[in-house]
Amino acid sequence: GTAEQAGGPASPAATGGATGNVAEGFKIGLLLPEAKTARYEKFDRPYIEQNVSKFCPNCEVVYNNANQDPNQQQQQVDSMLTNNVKVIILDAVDAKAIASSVSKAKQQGVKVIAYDRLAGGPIDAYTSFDNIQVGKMQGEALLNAIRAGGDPKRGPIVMINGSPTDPNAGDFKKGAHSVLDGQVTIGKEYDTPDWSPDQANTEATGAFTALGADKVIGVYAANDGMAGGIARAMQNAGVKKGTPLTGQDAELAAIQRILLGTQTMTIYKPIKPEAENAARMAVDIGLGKQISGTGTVDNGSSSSIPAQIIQPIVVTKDNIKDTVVKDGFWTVEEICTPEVRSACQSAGIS
Amino acid sequence: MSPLEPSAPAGPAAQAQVDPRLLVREQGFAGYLGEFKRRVRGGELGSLPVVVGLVIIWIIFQSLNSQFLSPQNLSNLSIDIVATGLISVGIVFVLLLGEIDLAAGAVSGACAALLAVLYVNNGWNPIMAIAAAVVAGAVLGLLHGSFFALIGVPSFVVTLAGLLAWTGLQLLVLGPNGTINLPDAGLVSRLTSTYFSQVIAAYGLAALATAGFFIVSYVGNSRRRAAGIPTRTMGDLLFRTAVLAIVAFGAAFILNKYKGLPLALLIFLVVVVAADFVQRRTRYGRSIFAVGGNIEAARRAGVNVALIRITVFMISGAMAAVGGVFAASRIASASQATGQSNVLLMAIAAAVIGGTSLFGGRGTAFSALLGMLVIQSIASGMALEGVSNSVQFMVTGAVLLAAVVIDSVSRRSQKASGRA
Amino acid sequence: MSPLEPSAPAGPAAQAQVDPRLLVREQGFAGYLGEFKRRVRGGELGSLPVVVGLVIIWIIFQSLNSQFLSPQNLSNLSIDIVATGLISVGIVFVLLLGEIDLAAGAVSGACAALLAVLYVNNGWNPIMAIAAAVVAGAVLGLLHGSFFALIGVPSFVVTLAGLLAWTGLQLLVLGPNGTINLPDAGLVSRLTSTYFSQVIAAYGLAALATAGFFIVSYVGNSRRRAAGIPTRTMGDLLFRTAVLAIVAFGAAFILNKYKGLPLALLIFLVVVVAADFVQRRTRYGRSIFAVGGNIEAARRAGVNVALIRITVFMISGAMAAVGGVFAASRIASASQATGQSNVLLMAIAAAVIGGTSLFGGRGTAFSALLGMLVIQSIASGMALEGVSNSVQFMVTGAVLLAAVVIDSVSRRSQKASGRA
Amino acid sequence: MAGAILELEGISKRFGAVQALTDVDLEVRECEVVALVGDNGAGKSTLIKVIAGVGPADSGQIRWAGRPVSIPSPGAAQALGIATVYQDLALCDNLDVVGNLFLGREMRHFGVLDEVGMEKRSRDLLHTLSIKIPSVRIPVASLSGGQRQTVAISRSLLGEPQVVILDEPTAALGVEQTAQVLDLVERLRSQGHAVILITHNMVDVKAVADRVAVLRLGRNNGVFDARKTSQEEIIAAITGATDNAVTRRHARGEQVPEAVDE
Amino acid sequence: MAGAILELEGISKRFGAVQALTDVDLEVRECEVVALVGDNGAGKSTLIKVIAGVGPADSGQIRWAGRPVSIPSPGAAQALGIATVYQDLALCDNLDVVGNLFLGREMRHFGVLDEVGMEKRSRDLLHTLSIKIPSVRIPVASLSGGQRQTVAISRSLLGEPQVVILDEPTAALGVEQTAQVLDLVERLRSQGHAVILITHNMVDVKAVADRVAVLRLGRNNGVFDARKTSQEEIIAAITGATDNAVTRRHARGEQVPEAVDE
Ligand SMILES: Nc1ncnc2c1ncn2[C@@H]1O[C@H](COP(=O)(O)OP(=O)(O)OP(=O)(O)O)[C@@H](O)[C@H]1O
Ligand SMILES: Nc1ncnc2c1ncn2[C@@H]1O[C@H](COP(=O)(O)OP(=O)(O)OP(=O)(O)O)[C@@H](O)[C@H]1O
Ligand SMILES: O[C@@H]1[C@@H](O)[C@H](O)OC[C@H]1O
Ligand SMILES: [Mg+2]
Ligand SMILES: [Mg+2]
Repeated sequence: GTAEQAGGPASPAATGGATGNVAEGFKIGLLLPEAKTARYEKFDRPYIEQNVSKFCPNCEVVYNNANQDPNQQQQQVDSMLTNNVKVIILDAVDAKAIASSVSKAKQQGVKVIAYDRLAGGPIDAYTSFDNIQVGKMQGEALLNAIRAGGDPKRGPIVMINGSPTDPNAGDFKKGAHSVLDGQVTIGKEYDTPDWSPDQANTEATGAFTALGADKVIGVYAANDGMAGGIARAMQNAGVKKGTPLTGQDAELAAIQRILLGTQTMTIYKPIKPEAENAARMAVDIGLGKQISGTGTVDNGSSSSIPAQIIQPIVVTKDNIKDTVVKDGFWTVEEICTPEVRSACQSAGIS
Repeated sequence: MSPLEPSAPAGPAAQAQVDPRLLVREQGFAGYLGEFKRRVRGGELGSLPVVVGLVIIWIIFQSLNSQFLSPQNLSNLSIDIVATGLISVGIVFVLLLGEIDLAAGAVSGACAALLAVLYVNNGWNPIMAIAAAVVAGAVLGLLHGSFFALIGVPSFVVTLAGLLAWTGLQLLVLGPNGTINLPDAGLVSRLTSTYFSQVIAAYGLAALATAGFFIVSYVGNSRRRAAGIPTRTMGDLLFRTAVLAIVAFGAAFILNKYKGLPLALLIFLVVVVAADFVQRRTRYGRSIFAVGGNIEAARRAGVNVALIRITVFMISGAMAAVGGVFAASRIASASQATGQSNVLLMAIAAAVIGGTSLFGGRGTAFSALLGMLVIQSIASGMALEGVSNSVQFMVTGAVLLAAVVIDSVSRRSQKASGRA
Repeated sequence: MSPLEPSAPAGPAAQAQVDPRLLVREQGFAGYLGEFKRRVRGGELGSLPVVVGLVIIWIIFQSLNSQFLSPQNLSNLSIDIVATGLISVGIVFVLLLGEIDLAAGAVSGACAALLAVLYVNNGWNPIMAIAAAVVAGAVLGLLHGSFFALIGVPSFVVTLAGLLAWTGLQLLVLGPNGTINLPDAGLVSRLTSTYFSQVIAAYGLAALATAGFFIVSYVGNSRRRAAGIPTRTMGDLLFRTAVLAIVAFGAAFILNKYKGLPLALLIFLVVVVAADFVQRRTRYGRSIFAVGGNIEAARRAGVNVALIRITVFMISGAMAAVGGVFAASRIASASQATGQSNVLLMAIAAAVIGGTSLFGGRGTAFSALLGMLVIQSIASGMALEGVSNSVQFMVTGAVLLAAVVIDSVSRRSQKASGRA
Repeated sequence: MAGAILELEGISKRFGAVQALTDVDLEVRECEVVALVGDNGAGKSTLIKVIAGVGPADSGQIRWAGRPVSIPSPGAAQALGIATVYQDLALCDNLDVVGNLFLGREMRHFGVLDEVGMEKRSRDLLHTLSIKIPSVRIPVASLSGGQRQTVAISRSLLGEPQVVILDEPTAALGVEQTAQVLDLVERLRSQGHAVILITHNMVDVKAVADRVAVLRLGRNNGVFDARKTSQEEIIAAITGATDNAVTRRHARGEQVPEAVDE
Repeated sequence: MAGAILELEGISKRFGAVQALTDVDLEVRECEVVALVGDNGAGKSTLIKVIAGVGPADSGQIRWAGRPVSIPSPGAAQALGIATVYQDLALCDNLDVVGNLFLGREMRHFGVLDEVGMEKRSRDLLHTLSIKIPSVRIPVASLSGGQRQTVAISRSLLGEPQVVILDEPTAALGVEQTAQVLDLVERLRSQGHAVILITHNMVDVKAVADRVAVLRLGRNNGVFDARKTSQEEIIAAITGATDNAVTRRHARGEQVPEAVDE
């Protein structure tokens, strides 16, 4: 925090793309899409802030959360520009719709790093997981678990996708279908407004009643929140114990369910490296350094965006210890509450 | 002695005074039928039109999917209505005042979060945790009510501020870890997964309700006769009892064909009946209706308007918390999504669909039950079908409208005939 | 000739008839001050309390972040209020009737989707596409209005059904691909990215507004004097004009320090002024107030209540569509999220915060402007600060409440003094 | 004497379980003041609401200048030339006096409300009825009972009605205002209008009415020539008995009030 | 004659720009009926609302049985023993007759509303006032004007008030009901209660009042002994002139109405 931070009207040097320096520091904007999913304020934000202050102790991170509202996010980009940030780390609510805001930032000489979701418009760098890939991994895990029990077409499966208003949900769905179509019988499929666990519960209950609870051989749930509602519905409806159920996000509740055997898998997106990438890229760009990625991506408006893509990881009972626990994503104490303690022990987590 | 007494004739004289314009209905069944026809024409059918709407919805969904009316689905339905239905009972109180509580959903979410944190993270006894959650709901309601009644901020604004603030509180309470799982075998989860599977439970309840209704009506009637004021005919009384018996035993029969009487349903029914009792049989309830009907008249009659307003918002807050407990119980977890999304709108819609006026002074706790049945039947029917989201939204909207149109049309003829 | 005329004395005699109890205020500035003090005591301050609340909000946020009152931020703010503000103008009409339109957000989303599909996917001329979207909004409003006015379904239920159905329609229209981007340089996008950067534009508008206000007031005053009915004093008139001039030129000065007068703001102001004109200066507007005040009195006075209701919902639908166009323009895209989330609640809240009653018959189109300024100032201040989500929710709720508390307290003293 | 402008025949109306009107007939001629009297709840207001289109009858016939008409809405009544002052006044509390007076027939200047014209006209109108209202720009919610009633009466006279119906117009009025309204009724008659006057005040009935129609428990109970019938006869028709609280009260002879004009 | 139970001194009240009451004094003694009269808008209802705690005064003193009291709310007035019938009736349209009668003082049986008891009592009460209401279980919204007024009057008498304030209680009542109410007022007096009666009917004033307090434009305009003052004098005090519409109307001598009791 130096002269710029002290406030007062913007000096012309603060905007217009002049490079900053480590001694004085500069402002980095961080825009996250929502708070209904645990990860954003639990991991993404603190990791990025920690890493930024590691790479540039005098830099300041200005944070905003858009509550799943693209218009609000656009306003937040404007605020960032008013606030004289030099770089924006942007996790778009609507990757496509944010393009015009990205252009506006570009016009003002502010650099934009797309974080987690590949935003449209003239972005300068990208770091993320591949969302279609996430869907594929969910599908594969589900298929494997079903196959382990016999003929994958011996009964119907139920698919419960995410919110139709979330573009990521479409990607997950696409990825999962690319694996499952033809291999299994999809008995019922739902899109769930707001990723609502209650709604997912109602949908699953309906599906089990319609298809016969004892016939269903697997359930695809697009994320862990919904998987929670579904797991309960499976129990109540009398779906066979151990019937496969997917998830995503490696939420604490899901890890516990996996240990207890009411959920089969989740997708762990190692946020730490992702956040570290974003922080490093932001500081580098702010200092005017050239940045390089593990490759490049094309978002439709720019074709060679330097990108660092991280592989998501499938988490099952077997690798909880080596993934989320090892990364410090969740501690053993957090996971192994009294309810789960014995399951922890048998899975070798302690 | 009131100054009116001296020249007031004794009871029996008053009895004799029957207005010749009052159309007395014939005795017996013919009279009942005639009265019914008159009511249909006059539109004074109470909740019958919505019940008809509900039956039509059931017939349609059943014809689309034969599982719809299966004991399993109906049993699930009867549990699915509970969480939002409980919130809706609180909303009915607020609507009777002619006010609105936009914060009910957020309060339910925040209190569910509190419950989960106390119970799971802090290891509280579940009963204590539930009590704490409900008290917290009442306190939030107290806040709303005070700003509204004492400072005069419109309830819409107070509770909108509450909606935002308690959503924030919910996030804060849950902490960064998000969803908290409730133990499957714990008391809270069992609230919605316990069934009284003994056949006698459901039938016993049905019998109790029927007998209770008959006895209360009969005794009331006798007292009226003794006091020399108009009474219902015995035929009428028996007819009503019979209708209740058919519904109650029918429901018991169906529930017994699945897992038995669900605890959650039992609790919900008890709450609805208790709320109805408070609203219609106590001075407090009468005061709520009075404030909702004409606040100035109530004030001049010495009703403590501020107290009524504050306590009603406390009831709404507490009921929201109870609803939140059941919502958490249903999916055995509390998360940032509990009470969010359209829980609030559905709770209000249930009350309105069930016949409670948004403008105050008219309604009953039973509308929460009836309205939730309509709403949840649509949701369940759609879930059985598994149609695409866009179609689902549109059908839900259309069916909701259709369910109320019948009611509105009959009310319109009522309005045309000068009432309502 | 009316039967009253024969003995009616000519105008001047009527003039003489001044009620001795009417406290005539002193001439000149002293009189103005005295009147002002009386109003403060009596709570008849109109929108002043909310303006005071707004100023306090501004001072606080400015002290937290010096960028808050920067021309850039204020200019952005002035554009950010437009989309929801336009929806809110329609909502004001509905609230004046004492009704509610829960579908406004969904209508705005569905119409924005329609606009995007016609314009981008089908290659329509943007003007035609906008016109189609607005007409579609009006048609949806016509549907709401008809079910409400002709069939008698409560507006809450009709528009709740609309909220669901048109959300479905929005998803359907957008198709599986979701978001549709609008060309950055196209007409629709330019609606919110065009500034009149010539200094003269903003000042010219300020001058026009000030002069227009003065001339209209002055001419009105002269006509009143000629007719022998009470007039405002010249000092009063000049004072009001001066206040308007300060606000208008101040705003122009600030806007000119950034990019100039935003087109979107200009359009919004024109719409608000036009809506105010319709509400207060036309027979149609008078009828809306009458229906909102006492529907039976309006009906007996021969007002076509059904027509008023239907057209008001059409206005609300059309304004929602216009708001949707501006929302899409602002982010140069239409998606499934357009008009969703809390757009609806904010549009209603803006109207209520600005002083429009939820119970009908009291309010003004300017409340949409004022209320949106309050809401968006909070949002903008929070965005500049960058706090965590839970805190953001809670602060927003608290500030919203605080902004209205000032108003409520002053209104309360008004109520105590027997008005309102 | 002119012919009947308005004839009602066999009007019946029912509210839920209450038969408010049964087979009621009524005839009103031009240049005539008909007093419609009856006990509380006799059905007077219900009957005039039938005529005013506010609450159409269940059965029965209405003839206007000899032609059968139906009056389904207040607008229809106004179009025929019927103006009504309702007992419950029916004013919009949120509008000011001017707004209420001109509601539904606002004066306009190129489509824009002519507030100046309306305000001037309002002041003149109210002056005629001797009512003192501090300002015609305050909402009627803040008027006194009598002030409200004067507003309602003025309202009904703004158009050019052929038949004026006044439902207890002087109930809340002061002595001076009452006299003004009675003057007004006579002026209306002399200008060829027909007036239906509902009142419980027998002095007023005798003062201005030509004929007196009595309703009792929702049925006709006689039509009397006002000049040839005594108050006692009318009261007996109203109460359905010659022995009633009024006669008993007088019989006790506690004190003999003087008539207003003695 | 008993001492003053209620004294008002220097009461002033203002609504916005209207000074509704200026320095008004009023004294009411036990066993006395005080008629409060005045032109429309004179401030009568405003004054009694001050007494009833509905709209407290801006300044001035109230003494109850000699002690200064403040009456900030309707509850406070009721606690003192003041019962009021308001001109605008103030009934809850959505409640039935029984509900309105007992509002705020419901009869109970172990905490539960005693509907049977209340219904019986209601029927008896209404019978006393000769009003025919088809059923005490219909919402008051559907009552006639006079029926509503009787409900309001009965309501005020349910408690054991020491001072009863009646704001134009007979305005909407039929002849028989009016007689009943006047009987009631006399009965109240004879039982030692004090009554403040607001009315525009001079016949009623002369019939039951002991003293007449006149308000004019929000100020006292004299207190008269009812027995010794002629109607003309009172009317002159009300209108502020001996030449007014009433006298002019009589001077025209169109027709001499008979008094009710001749
Ligand atoms: N909307 C309604 N619903 C039910 N009953 C009604 C309704 N309106 C009137 N009534 C009943 O019809 C009867 C006649 O009422 P109406 O108002 O016509 O009496 P009225 O002769 O005008 O009496 P008043 O002199 O008291 O004004 C009353 O018994 C009343 O209760
Ligand atoms: N709430 C209010 N706001 C503004 N002015 C009011 C209010 N209430 C009463 N007034 C004014 O105070 C004056 C006195 O009114 P009040 O109702 O006391 O008259 P009143 O003597 O009862 O007349 P009436 O015989 O017509 O009932 C009137 O001019 C009225 O306009
Ligand atoms: O991780 C998921 C995120 O990508 C999606 O956008 O919202 C739901 C989450 O579960
Ligand atoms: Mg009447
Ligand atoms: Mg009065």
